[in-house]
Amino acid sequence: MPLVPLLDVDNLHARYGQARVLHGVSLTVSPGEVVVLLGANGAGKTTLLRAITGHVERTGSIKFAGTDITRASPAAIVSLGLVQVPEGRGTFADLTVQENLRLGAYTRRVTAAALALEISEIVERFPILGERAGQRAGLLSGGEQQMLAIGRALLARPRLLVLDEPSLGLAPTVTRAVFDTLRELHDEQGLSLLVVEQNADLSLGIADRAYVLEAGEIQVDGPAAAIRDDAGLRRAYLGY
Amino acid sequence: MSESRPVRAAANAALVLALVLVPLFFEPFRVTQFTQILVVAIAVAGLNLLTGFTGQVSVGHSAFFGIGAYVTGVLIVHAGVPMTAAIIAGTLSGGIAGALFGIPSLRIKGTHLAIVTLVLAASLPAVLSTFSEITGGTEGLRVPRITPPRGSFLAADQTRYYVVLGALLLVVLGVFMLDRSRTGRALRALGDNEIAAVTYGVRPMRLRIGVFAASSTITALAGALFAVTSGFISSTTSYMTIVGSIVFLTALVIGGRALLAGPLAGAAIAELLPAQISRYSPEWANFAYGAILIALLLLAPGGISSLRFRRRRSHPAPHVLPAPLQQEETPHDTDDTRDQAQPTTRIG
Amino acid sequence: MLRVERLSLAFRGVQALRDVTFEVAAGGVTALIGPNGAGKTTMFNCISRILTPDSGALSLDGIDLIGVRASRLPELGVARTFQHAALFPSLDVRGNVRIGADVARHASRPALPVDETLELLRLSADASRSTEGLPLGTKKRVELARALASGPHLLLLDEPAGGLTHEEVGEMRDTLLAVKERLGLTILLVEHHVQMVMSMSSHVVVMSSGEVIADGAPSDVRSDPRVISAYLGS
Amino acid sequence: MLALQLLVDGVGKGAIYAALALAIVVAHRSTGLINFAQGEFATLSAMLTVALTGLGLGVWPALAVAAAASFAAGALIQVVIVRPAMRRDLVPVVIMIGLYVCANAIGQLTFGQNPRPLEGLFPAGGLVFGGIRVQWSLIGVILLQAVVITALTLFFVRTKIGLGFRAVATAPEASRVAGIPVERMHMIGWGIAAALGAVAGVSLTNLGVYVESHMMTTVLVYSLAAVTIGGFDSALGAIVGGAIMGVVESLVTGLVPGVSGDVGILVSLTIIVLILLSRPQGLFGRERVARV
Repeated sequence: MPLVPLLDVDNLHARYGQARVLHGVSLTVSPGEVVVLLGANGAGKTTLLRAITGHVERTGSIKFAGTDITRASPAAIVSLGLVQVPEGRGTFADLTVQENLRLGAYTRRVTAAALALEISEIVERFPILGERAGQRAGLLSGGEQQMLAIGRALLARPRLLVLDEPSLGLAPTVTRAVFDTLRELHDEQGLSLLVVEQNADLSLGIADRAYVLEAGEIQVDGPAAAIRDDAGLRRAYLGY
Repeated sequence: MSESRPVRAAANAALVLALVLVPLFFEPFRVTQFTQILVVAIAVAGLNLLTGFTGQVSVGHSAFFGIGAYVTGVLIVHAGVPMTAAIIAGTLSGGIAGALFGIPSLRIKGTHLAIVTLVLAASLPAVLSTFSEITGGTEGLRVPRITPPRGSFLAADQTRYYVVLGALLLVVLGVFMLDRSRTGRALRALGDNEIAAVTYGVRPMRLRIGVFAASSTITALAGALFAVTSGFISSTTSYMTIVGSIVFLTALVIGGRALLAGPLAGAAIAELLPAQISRYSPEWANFAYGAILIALLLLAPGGISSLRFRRRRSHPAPHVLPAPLQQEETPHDTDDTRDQAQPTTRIG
Repeated sequence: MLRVERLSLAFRGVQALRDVTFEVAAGGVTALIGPNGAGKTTMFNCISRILTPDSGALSLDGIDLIGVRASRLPELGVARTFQHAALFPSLDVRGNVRIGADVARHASRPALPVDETLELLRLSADASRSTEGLPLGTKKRVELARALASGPHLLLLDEPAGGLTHEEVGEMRDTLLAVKERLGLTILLVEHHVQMVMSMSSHVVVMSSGEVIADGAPSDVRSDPRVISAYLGS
Repeated sequence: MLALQLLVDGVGKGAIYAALALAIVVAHRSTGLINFAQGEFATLSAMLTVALTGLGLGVWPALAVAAAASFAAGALIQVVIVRPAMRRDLVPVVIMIGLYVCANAIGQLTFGQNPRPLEGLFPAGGLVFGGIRVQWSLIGVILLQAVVITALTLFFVRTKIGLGFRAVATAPEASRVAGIPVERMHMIGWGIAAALGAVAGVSLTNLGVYVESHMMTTVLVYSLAAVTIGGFDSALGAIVGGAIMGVVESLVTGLVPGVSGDVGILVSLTIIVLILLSRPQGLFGRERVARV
């Protein structure tokens, strides 16, 4: 494991108004690593991602690529290359697929021509987005919207891609395709990934390491394979 | 809410006593001014019934006030109806108008309800000037005022004061009893979380129409009393225009939750402060209302929370609405306030 | 007691429920499980009449529920909780429970008195506290007390263990089983915590992508390959 | 013949209602709030234009300066007053009412009570088509609105900021996640709305209305009706709704005996209530889960 992690979260606390949700969470993601975050509903997984990407009141320390981002704005965090694909995909339903992709590069200074070239590269990876370029994103199927959300995130030039339940509401075959895409991105471009996922086996299958969150605290952490093979642990924390 | 129940009861009794004694120690000009404050306090208590219980905001209560005032005034002046009967008719007219607006308010909420009530408030002066033969339009209508009963030792201004005070105390008592009743509980539940309330048997339709009607009835009563205590109403009287709604809202925000002291304190400040300012120029008074309202809402969140202008839920309400694939991200983490540290299991 | 037959519902083209059929037996604990997005909460909202299905039948002790308004359900003896403990913040703990009791009085059905309900759920000390700022575990108990005060026959619980710690989940299960015995309730619950489900239910219905994929005793469901695949994706 | 003349006049009025309605829609799309003070902001802009022409500026440059100043003022008000209030449920609604009264009072305090005319933007005179008179100013007002609407459309569709604005209007949370500066978009939206209001206010003076503190009161009511007809988020709806309200007002007050101009407000009230009851998203708006 390299000495300097890409993402270094230390003793993170987060709250929504009066309600404290995270109680001192620490986790790291190294360059090129795939990390999965598991836990039951309500354990604080989404809040953890939102705290890292600057959307929740937070205290503690978050460093990304050596920069302290604990107090940075969401826009500044995105432009550093820490990019989130939110739960429920967060596509812009009323805008076209093409416009959604253009919005991916919003935080970057890039000429129209260069952006068009980058979009065509994304479309090469996800051909369906090319076919639907002029359609409203709200009309895409769940799987297509997930591809669009990933494509849009890639246009922000991420160094770490953070995904919140990419399988939510998708049929098993579509879920598999999404995870295949993620694995490709990791293998081909060395992209680091931090994934929150219900589907423990599938996500543990692509991950190097895993954390298990319960009631706002990290309960377990270790290599993905070890967690996958520990039946007692799975029964206790993952419910299966 | 830290003081105990007996302390609060004693404070309220002292307040009532003070209110009863006031006209005996002040000159008629002041007593008349205090009477006007009590009138506004009744109107505010009416608005508080709607806003306090259901969390809805009406910008149209000036219109219900105006309906109460004009029905009373016109019946007395043009139809020779006895004053008491005219006041009752005026009050009920406002209530009926309120019930009619209660029906759309079943489906029209929040900002949309504000639009409807705003336009209602803007309509009243227009209607009044259209029917100026009866209403006097901007010229106004002189209404006979309440006079002391024969053989009474009270002066005219004192009589008027006590009539209005009696009405205010009755209204506050009614609201107090409602607050402690099953209906009051159901109303609060409905204002907090409609879906959960319905799940526990609360029927929104009846309650919403009812509370809207009750609220506007009380405010119309204030209007009726305004007509027979001030003796003059016109389409430019500020209470009949949108400024009236602002005065009521400002007083509501100032006064907060307390049932008697709230409307009184709110009405007193909302009346007296701009009155001081308007000695220099009447436009400054209007500016002051708006500015005070904005400043209060921005700077004093504590005072507002007591008003049930609640903070928007910092984590979204339960998503039981049809949204299998929600567009907006809704974290389904919930809150808990535990702090005990547990050892982390490390593997590998 | 409760029969769900061929229930279907679509939102904007997404088929949230497809021909869902199952039964809840009187006196038992039936669990509805499945991955996120499987349609469990949607199913719940259909039963509690917040949503109306496109087609299918829903009956409680032979009474057709489709024609019944949500506000009438408590009179029929159905009470529910919500995923996030939907309490009424402008009422204190006792006030919340009294809302439930108000319904019971209306239905002239025997129910636990408010004070006894508070005691049963260890809430007496918190009775006059505001519900805002209570720990989640307590909020969930208040919500359960509110439901019990309405004197239900059928209790619908939406993720009673969600967001709780390990120990709290165990407590919640024990509390539920105790009140079920004491009051003779039938329980239908949606839950993610498989361990809790397996240890307390008599009957498990598994949903995935809007369909029922397994239905039976906990031990049978647990070894069903389709269930394992839906949960683990392998 | 009378009906046709009323129709033509109605379209002119409708263009004003559409302009103010569009301002309300732009502010609503950016922050989800109905700015009840939008009409009063427009009045202040018109007053500023009068003051600037009084300093010897031509009426067109005065309008340009007033629109720019209005943009700045609208943006400033969003930042200072509206933004801090946005996080609470009903507070913004009451604040909008407070703004309404304040803006009206400021108008009276600075401009005084006496109505003053503004120099026309367009030449006097007009055309007569078979008995129907069409003033140049009426045609000019309609053309001006058309130019403004076209420019606005190009801004929203073609520019990066316009795209960001639409993204924020569709999904503010997702916009934050994508790194779009949501607060800045809110500010720009309120600025644009105030500038549109300036154009609406000055246009109204070209239809023979004098500048005074109540000039926009009824216009606001008709524009709110227009917005309700068209849907609170639909720019096209605002334009069509404005035209409908202009024609309806003109025909009702012109053809129904005994009905004066003010009762048109009651017609608006009825229309607003009926539409909110039957189709709250308006004729052009898309249904969405409540956001208010």
